[in-house]
Amino acid sequence: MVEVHLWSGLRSLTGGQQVVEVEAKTTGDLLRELVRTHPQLEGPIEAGVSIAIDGRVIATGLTEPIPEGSEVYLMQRLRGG
Amino acid sequence: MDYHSPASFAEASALAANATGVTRFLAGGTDVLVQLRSELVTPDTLIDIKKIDGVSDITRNADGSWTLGVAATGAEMSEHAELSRDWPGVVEAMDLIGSTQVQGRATLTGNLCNGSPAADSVPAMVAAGVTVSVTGPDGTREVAVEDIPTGPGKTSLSKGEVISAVNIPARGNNAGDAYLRFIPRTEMDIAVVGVGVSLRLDGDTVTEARVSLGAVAPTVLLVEDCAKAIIGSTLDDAALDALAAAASAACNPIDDKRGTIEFRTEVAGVLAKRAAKIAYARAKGEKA
Amino acid sequence: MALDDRKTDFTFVGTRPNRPDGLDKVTGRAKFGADMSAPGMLHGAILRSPHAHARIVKIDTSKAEALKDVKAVVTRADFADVPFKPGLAGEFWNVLENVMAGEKALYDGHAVAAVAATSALAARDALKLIEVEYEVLPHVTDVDKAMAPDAPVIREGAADYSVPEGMHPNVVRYHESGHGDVDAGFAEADLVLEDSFVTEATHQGYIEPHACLGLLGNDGKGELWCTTQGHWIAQKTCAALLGIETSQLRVTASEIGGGFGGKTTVFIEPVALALSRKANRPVKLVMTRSEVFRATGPTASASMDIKIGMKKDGTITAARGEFRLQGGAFPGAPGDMTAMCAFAAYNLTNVKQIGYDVMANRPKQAAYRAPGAPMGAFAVESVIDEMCNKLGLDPIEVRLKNAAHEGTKASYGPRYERIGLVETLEAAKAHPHYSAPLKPGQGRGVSCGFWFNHGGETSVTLALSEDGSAQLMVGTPDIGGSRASMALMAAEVLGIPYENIRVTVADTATLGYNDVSHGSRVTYASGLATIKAARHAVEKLCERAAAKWDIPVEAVKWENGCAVPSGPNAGDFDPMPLADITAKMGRTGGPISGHFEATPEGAGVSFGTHIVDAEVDPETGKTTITRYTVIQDAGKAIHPTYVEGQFQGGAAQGIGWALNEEYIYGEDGRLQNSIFLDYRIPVASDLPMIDTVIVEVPNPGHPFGVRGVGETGIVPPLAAIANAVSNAAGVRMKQLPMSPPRILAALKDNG
Amino acid sequence: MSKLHVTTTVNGDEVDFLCDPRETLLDCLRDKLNLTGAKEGCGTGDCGACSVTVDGRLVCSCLMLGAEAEGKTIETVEGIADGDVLHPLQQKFIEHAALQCGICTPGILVAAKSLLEKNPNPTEEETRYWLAGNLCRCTGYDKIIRAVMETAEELREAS
Repeated sequence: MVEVHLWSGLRSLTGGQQVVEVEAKTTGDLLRELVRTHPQLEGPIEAGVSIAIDGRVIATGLTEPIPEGSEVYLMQRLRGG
Repeated sequence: MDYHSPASFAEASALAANATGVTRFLAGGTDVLVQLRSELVTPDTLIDIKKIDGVSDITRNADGSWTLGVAATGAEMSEHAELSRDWPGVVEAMDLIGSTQVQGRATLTGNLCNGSPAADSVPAMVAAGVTVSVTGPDGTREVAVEDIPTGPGKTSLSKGEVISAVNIPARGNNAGDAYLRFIPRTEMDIAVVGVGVSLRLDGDTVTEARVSLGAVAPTVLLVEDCAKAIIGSTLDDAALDALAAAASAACNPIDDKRGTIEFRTEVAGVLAKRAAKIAYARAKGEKA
Repeated sequence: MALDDRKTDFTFVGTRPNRPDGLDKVTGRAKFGADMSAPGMLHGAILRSPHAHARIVKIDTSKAEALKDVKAVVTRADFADVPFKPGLAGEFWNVLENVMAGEKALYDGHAVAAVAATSALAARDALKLIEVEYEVLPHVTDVDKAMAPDAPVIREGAADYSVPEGMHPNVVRYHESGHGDVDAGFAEADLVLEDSFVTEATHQGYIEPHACLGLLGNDGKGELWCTTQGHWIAQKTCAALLGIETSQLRVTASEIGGGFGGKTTVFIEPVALALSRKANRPVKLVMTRSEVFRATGPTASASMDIKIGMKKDGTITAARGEFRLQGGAFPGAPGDMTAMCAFAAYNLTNVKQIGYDVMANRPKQAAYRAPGAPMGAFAVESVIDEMCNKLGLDPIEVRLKNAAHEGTKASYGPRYERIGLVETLEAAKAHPHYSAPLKPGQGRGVSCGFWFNHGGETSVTLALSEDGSAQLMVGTPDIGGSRASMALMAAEVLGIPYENIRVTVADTATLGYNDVSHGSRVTYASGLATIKAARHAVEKLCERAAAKWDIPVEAVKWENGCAVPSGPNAGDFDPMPLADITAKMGRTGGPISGHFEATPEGAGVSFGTHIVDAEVDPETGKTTITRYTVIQDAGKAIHPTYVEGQFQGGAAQGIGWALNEEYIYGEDGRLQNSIFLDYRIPVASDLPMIDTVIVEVPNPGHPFGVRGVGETGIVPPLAAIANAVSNAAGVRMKQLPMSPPRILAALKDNG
Repeated sequence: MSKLHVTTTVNGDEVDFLCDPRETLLDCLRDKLNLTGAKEGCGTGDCGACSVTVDGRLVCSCLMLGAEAEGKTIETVEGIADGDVLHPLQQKFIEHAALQCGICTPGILVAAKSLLEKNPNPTEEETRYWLAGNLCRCTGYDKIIRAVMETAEELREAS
């Protein structure tokens, strides 16, 4: 299981939870499982999110592995100028 | 748009008198082309006066006065050492307009006829007592610079009239002029406030003075109260404060993208003091 | 990436050779957006709304169409006629709506119709004959007013899932994040300071207006030449808006005359293509400067509330920020980015940040260098500076005390990898600038700044020639010398001279998808792909050598441009230079190329610290920047001169934003200052030399350690200058720009 | 609307073109003579990207009509190099990375050349004010100013 830390603005979509647990080996798994277990997260995930794994920000990739025990944060999709 | 390049002012005047629609004279073109390009003013008739003989000449007359051709550019004025020595304020005011590139084209006459209350050279010319020769269907008359603009974008010139020369008086002794403007950057801006000062001394005492303000009213102002505030003084602090107060009191500015009423009113006083000090130092032959 | 894969000793990287396109750029022969023409070409022009908000009742183009010089007129109807791919929605829909107004004109300058004619003058003249009937609607341009209950609604239903109930429909996105308990943190503080800040919208101000040349036939095949930061996004967007297949539109990026984020989307390109399709001739469209200001992306304006608690020793106990960003008549203002970046420089136990994306009757905001971050840094770093003043603490010491470092839980959530903030602060403290005496009337300010940086889709091909030279094709337009950086990295891997590498920005038909030149990603991502493409070519070179020597490829390694046996056991062969291998490559297996494509994830965040001295004229409120020093972590500077250039450029834009640049709207909602004369960007005489210090804390996510440098440099200046000005003037400046009237008014209010 | 026939000298070549009276010299250089080195950044004389010299005088070609070019001698960025030998300013701009995007570069080179012809020994302040009408948004001007001043120094040493 991966503990996923959400940004606090998402708590209203997860019944107040800011940390949710899902089964995932990759970033793609993680997003799919998040939507499956918390359907209301589909909105923000569709709008675009990035995932930080042990501090490394994965901007868009769905195939990045998530090592056992890593610290995982969901973040708003990053943009640049 | 029809483009003409007449060979004389009489011809230019006749072209303008007989033209229909919007007529513009083209000297340096640094305002006319901007207006044309942005479609603010698309003249039906454009009369280029630069092919007229002598329009670029800068001439010192026997009595010490100066006659400038209407197409003499800011760059040519700045490069003229004698003119710069006589009338540093007028030359510097002209030099403040736009970039080096604009200086290569812009003229005193164009700056005046554009009718902007923020035109840099105009307060300096008004302070200096400059007049212009106006050629029209009925011949040529001489008009004080302060009588040319009548409001933003408007002049007292009537149909068929064209400015044919700029006349700067003889500088005389113990006299100096200066022009300062406020802009937020160091270059390339339109004046938020402009102040021209010309004065003459007897010893340390100011005996003659003309002070004019730009960008604080619909037209450039010649402010008598400012002159009174320093005439008879040695430009001591009390006189300077009185000058600043008179300058601020004369302001009737607007709030716009370039500055607020409060700012313009306040800074008019500040610049009046600073410009007066420079003119005073110049009159005493000090470097300023 | 494994550390042993990382390179630390370099031959080419870190040197400062002449850029490959230098000659083109100094002789006037480089072709920018407006420099291209085509046989039979028409010139386009666009009619724009004079109203901030108006319903378009009717457009009559018949008089314009009747002119013999006019070959096509288009309005939104010409786009809607197109059988769109199903589901033109989301950002594509927003872009279409921005490119050509639909039912309503949403801002002053919004395009409503366009003409193609035989000359530019004829096109402009024809616009005057198009009659548009408007029903003028109430408008709003200020962010706080746009959120007020009585504000006119820009568009119903634009808000997404994130907006809490009860907010005005103009609030379209909401972000909240942080950790800890801020109230508890404030209770622990010796000093709690709360204040509000405002910044105006500014424009990227690139000197080259948008320009393009489009050709589209009714067979759905087209060509587009345009000035853009990303021609694949232009391709994808134009194809969607015109209802053609993406691959049928070939887009070539011209040389680009500045972008800074503003050329990451399309404005005139779909219009040129629509006109071309209708006229069946190539159409060139070039914006005027006024169009650029009125209708292309400025950055967002912002209104912000900050509260920070601090102990007497400078320890920050809690921080809270609320950031309201106005991004024009469409969703997109980066309130979330502002919030996430605002406190990112600090190691905070208790932090909370809220960001709003608010619509108003202004042009659609576009990215501008670290979009969203500078405003937040202005507010936060101003409060920290004020607290340092109140507590008598040194501003760099306080920042060092609270600085984020490797392992710190970032204000936006995760823990940092190796970062270089502390190194920039230490370098600032040690810099002679920081201890130089100030003259009366001068003040000094410092600020930190943070930006995420970006990777993005990247595809690079490197092909070797028989003579041993290399051609490198990248897909990221070169805005500031990136060809030089790419050639240096390729030279480093191949071991051939820098001059032997020709770098080309490939068109969309010759390379796979590449994300835009944005997010400080070019040297990072295209650089990473260049290194890997070169390594790919090296593998093949080693294979050819192995075959020739008849030893296993594992027994061959690449050194100084030659294949060599990997060790004494591999055999005794003379080094085989690259050119010897490529000379025979046609007969030893065929041409040799290297290729790499990926979406690299590991851009590495970046920090900078700026020091600035300012002098304020107390009688006029005019500010002069007397000294400026930029210190920033570049990870690894590939071409240090161009890294310095990025630092200096960011600082200069920041100086403009801080002091004089702003969008000024009249009561009528029209932009008042749409020319350079009145939109006052810094001129040469406004600025001092800008000193730079390149800190190098390698990014673990790049083979050579590169972190992007393009954006972070604009984050600290607003606050650093505000702090310098406030310290010089003796009054805290809370609104940007700090124009002379504002400073003078503040001085008066302060007595 | 009748067109005007204009004969002029550009970079030493006698050329002629037909133009609408409303067309600027910049329009004519770019669209009639295919000299696209001068750029239109603003059309109002505020950015200097269109800088050329006319009879030796530095001007914005967007602030001059094509019709006014009759009989004049015009120099543009395309005429700065001497054959295949770059002008020292051009060389120095490349060496100093005094350009990033390069859109302002042609105008700045024309303006800087004009400065050094008039004043071979400019101070930093003089250089900055002379170039104040040439906007650059990329560099912060630092490397541009250094390149101009170093070129001036080298030219002085060489003469």
